[in-house]
Amino acid sequence: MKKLINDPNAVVQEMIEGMIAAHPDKLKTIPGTTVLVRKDAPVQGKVGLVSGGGSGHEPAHAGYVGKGMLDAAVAGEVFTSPTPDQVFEAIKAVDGGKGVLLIIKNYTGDVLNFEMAAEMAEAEGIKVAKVIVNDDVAVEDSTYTTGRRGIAGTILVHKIAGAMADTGASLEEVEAVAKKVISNVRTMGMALTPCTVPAAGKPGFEHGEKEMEIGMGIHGEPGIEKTEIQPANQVAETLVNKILEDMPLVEKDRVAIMINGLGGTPIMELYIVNKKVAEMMKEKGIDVHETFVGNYMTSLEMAGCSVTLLKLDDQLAELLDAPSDAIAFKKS
Amino acid sequence: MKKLINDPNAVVQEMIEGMIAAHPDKLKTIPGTTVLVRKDAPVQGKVGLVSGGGSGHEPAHAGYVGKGMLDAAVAGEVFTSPTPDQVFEAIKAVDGGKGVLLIIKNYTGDVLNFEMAAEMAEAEGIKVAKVIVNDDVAVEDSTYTTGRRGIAGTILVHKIAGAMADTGASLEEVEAVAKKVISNVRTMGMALTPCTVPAAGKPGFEHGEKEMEIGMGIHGEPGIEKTEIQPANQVAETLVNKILEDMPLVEKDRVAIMINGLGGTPIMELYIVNKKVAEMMKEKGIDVHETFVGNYMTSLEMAGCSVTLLKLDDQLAELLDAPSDAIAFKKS
Amino acid sequence: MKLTIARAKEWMLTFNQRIQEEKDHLTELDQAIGDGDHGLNMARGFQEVVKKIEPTNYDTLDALFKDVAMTLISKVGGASGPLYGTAFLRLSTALKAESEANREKFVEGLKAALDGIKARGKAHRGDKTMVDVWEPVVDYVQSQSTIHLSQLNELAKEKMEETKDLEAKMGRASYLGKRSIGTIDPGAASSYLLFASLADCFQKGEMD
Amino acid sequence: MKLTIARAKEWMLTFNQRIQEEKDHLTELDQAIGDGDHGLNMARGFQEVVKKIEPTNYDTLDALFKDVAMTLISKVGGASGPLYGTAFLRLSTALKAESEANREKFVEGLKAALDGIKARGKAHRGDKTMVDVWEPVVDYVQSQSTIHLSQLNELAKEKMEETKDLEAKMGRASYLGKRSIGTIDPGAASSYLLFASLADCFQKGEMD
Ligand SMILES: Nc1ncnc2c1ncn2[C@@H]1O[C@H](COP(=O)(O)OP(=O)(O)O)[C@@H](O)[C@H]1O
Ligand SMILES: Nc1ncnc2c1ncn2[C@@H]1O[C@H](COP(=O)(O)OP(=O)(O)O)[C@@H](O)[C@H]1O
Ligand SMILES: [Mg+2]
Ligand SMILES: [Mg+2]
Ligand SMILES: [Mg+2]
Ligand SMILES: [Mg+2]
Repeated sequence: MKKLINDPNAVVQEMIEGMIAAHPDKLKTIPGTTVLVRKDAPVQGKVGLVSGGGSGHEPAHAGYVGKGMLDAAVAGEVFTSPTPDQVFEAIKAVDGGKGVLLIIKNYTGDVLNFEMAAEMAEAEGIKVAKVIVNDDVAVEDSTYTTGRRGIAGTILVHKIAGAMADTGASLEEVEAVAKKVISNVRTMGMALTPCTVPAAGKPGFEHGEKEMEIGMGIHGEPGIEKTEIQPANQVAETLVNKILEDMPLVEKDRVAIMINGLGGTPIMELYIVNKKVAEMMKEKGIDVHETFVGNYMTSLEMAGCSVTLLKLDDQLAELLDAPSDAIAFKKS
Repeated sequence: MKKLINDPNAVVQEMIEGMIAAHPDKLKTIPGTTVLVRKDAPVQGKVGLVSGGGSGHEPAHAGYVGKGMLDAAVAGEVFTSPTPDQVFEAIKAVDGGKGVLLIIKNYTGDVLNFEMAAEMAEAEGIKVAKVIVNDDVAVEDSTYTTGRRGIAGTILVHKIAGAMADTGASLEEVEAVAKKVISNVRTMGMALTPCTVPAAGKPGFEHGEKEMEIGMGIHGEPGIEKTEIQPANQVAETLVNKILEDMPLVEKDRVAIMINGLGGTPIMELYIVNKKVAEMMKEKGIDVHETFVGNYMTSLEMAGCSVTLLKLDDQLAELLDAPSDAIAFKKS
Repeated sequence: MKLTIARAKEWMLTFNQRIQEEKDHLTELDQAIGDGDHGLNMARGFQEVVKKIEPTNYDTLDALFKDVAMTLISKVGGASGPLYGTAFLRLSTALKAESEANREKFVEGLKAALDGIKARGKAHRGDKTMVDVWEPVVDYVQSQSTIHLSQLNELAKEKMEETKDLEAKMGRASYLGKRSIGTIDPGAASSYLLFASLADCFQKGEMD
Repeated sequence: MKLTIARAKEWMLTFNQRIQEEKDHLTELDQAIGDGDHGLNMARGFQEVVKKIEPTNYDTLDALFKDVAMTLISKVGGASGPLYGTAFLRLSTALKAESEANREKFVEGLKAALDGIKARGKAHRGDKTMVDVWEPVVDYVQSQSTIHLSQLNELAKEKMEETKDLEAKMGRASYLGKRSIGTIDPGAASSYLLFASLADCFQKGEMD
């Protein structure tokens, strides 16, 4: 394991200290927790937004804390959902009197722990709403199962719900727009190499020298197909087509695109993937409102990428364009 | 070689197309070249800023093109300086009548090719000035040799010179402030794993399973010492101390810090490094004006990091704080 | 038979011991169809539980089980933390202010715990989760006039083993679809250890 | 002996052939003390040079060498592109409007080329660069009344080999400091091939 760390069991705590040291004017932490909060929280008269999950997906989620996006991010152990007491601390820290929206990625652990936190908060009289992001089309959707995972599309929920909260909207309104994003966003990913959880010390799985995996999850959950490494154009086609199967787009539809790197893939390659994705959109007459290319929702040092498509209407486009001063999602 | 590419010999061209597709409102390219230019270039009455170098260091340098930073970036083949005709095209595209500053990383190839381009431009009556960034303290400095390499500190030159140009300053003034940054900035790096140039197909070197290298260059140039992997705290100390040997800092000095990832290292680890760097600054009573943590000057998928310290005075601090809308260095 | 505070404590200590022994095995099961942390999660959580309850003197069962629940909830995370946490919280509530529970009361408490798991996790029997052990065990203790400890143990074990052939519908293993068939569910395996520990702690052959 | 247009072309074609043959060797030298692209750079550049000059009819030597220079400058990049490019540009300028060059004129041109390399790269003899081959070769052709082609070849080879023991002061190898000792400089090696090709193209034993 080749990592720049001190103690595999202290990575989350040390990372948080390093974040506070780097961004003391933007972030603060609640002592004794792994919660990162907007420096000026709670913002009175604004719905508070809390997200989080296991660590190892940086800059998610602390990088999305800031004016115009999240009010707090709760960091669990690497790839492990945070516990309800931590989430509860975050809720208390950001409640500015208009209630708090929890943005949860759809994993059983995250859902259960955030739900329990919501119950604790409600017991203390804080109004809480929850939305569950499940953008990963690699997983079969079904109301009878755990359903789809939440991956990179989550960041667009943060952005748009954050902008809505900034307008002074009510908790119900912010929740409604977050749900609209969720119903309009789809992601499909692939991986070329595994990653190593520091405390585990060795990779969670292995791929062959020439193998890649379509549909792999951001914690190394198995994908839907292992194949020989394909050219970037073919990978882009596979990912986009899988999304379009689930969410058909027609001419003149408007989308935002996110080409997300999983941590170990050079930015150069992400742009090469985007070249093809943009061509496909052009061919289909789809209007690309904005494209984000970078490492937004990573999986430690995993090599690979995901493509996210968010179908926009006027409201979503306007909120997406709104300013944000989150460290990893600055917009002006 | 596990890469998301199509043709190893077309990576630069395809990347540029992907960039233009992603950021059509910010960037344009000069057909038939590998030059990326600010959409609204040439900006009349402003000194134009051109940088560039071999590709594989993304987001450097195209990610730093935008209002408040560079006017154009010239991309060479992977790890190979661009040719003078390409640089010349960039100079012509950004000259708004006040002359053009070339920001060059100190590698023989870069220096020679940019110099020839400057001669071509001068022959056409365009005023050109050049600054050469040599922030890498891993290399022995000497006026009789090629001297130090230019690495991550270059981005702070882009930022501050760009802000100066935005004030309407003359070419001489912009050149002077760029030189001031260069004389105040130092970087020291280390690597854990090698990277693979796509056209080469295999890593340029190998490290042992438990080996790291202090002082390695961003093209895989050998460093000053190979050792067993050390804890992040020790690595941070080694890097900072090497910088301080060369540029002593005293109590109350003000600095900007950049913790730069080489491409394959998770953001989590960069923050763990920053924790220690920040502690060292605090111990020495040094005032940290701003900290940048992220992948700014990469080496494809190499794992490792560099630490940059820039000593600030009031002028440099103010220019560093100025807004920028470059894709990879947004500031408001 | 009565559930005294001493016996309840012993149950938790025995369970912890079994968990620590089987930690790697539980993790291996989770590596096969989940994310490979179930053994770590349970071991971390129950180590903290023991640290909390062992030196504490309790006057009531609900105070003890509340400490178990809150420790699990705040130390485990993942799916199993809130699920086991909820189970012990419901058990605590059912035993409100009792310093010991007769069989009927205890069985009521176990039923409440199961209902808590189901309410929280929304899994049904057959979804390849811990519910596949909990529900038949609770059915058994509710329906029998005489509870044979060895039968209880055997039943829990059998139901755990039956999860091997199921396709996961809930939890992380559900992403695997049919590929989840062939491995015992890790949460079912830890739940079996819970009931095996319970049986162990009542030294007689019957629970009356 | 005269440098005619045909002979100049032949020189470039022969050099290209040698470069293509020695491409891997040049790259290996650069892998040891540089960034491992010198063979690739030279091969790419001279392939383009040949593509450009082979089908073209030239009336003057300067037009031919200007095409060589401009092709190298625009296709090679790195350190060697501008250096070889400058050398051929200076050679071109020195031979302005000539359709053939006598020995004196040609030697003047080579001296101008060397001066170009030194002006551009600021390297001195002993810095472990191509200058360590170019300068002694130019000194030789300037100082001898009779130029023996085999001597020219031998001298270039010897000087190339001597770079092995030098510590690099310029170029990428300089980062290695003393560790650059023990490998022949790649640019010195390609420069040796340039002069070896020159010697080959004048079939006689002397150049007069
Ligand atoms: N919705 C659910 N209802 C009941 N039990 C569940 C549910 N989801 C998961 N589980 C149980 O939790 C176990 C996994 O626990 P653990 O590995 O600790 O958490 P995680 O899956 O978050 O890593 C599964 O084996 C299963 O028995
Ligand atoms: N300043 C210089 N002056 C003369 N020759 C130089 C100088 N710097 C480098 N060289 C020559 O260039 C060669 C390297 O060329 P090449 O590998 O193509 O470029 P790069 O070093 O940019 O990869 C060296 O072996 C050396 O002979
Ligand atoms: Mg887990
Ligand atoms: Mg090179
Ligand atoms: Mg698990
Ligand atoms: Mg080279």
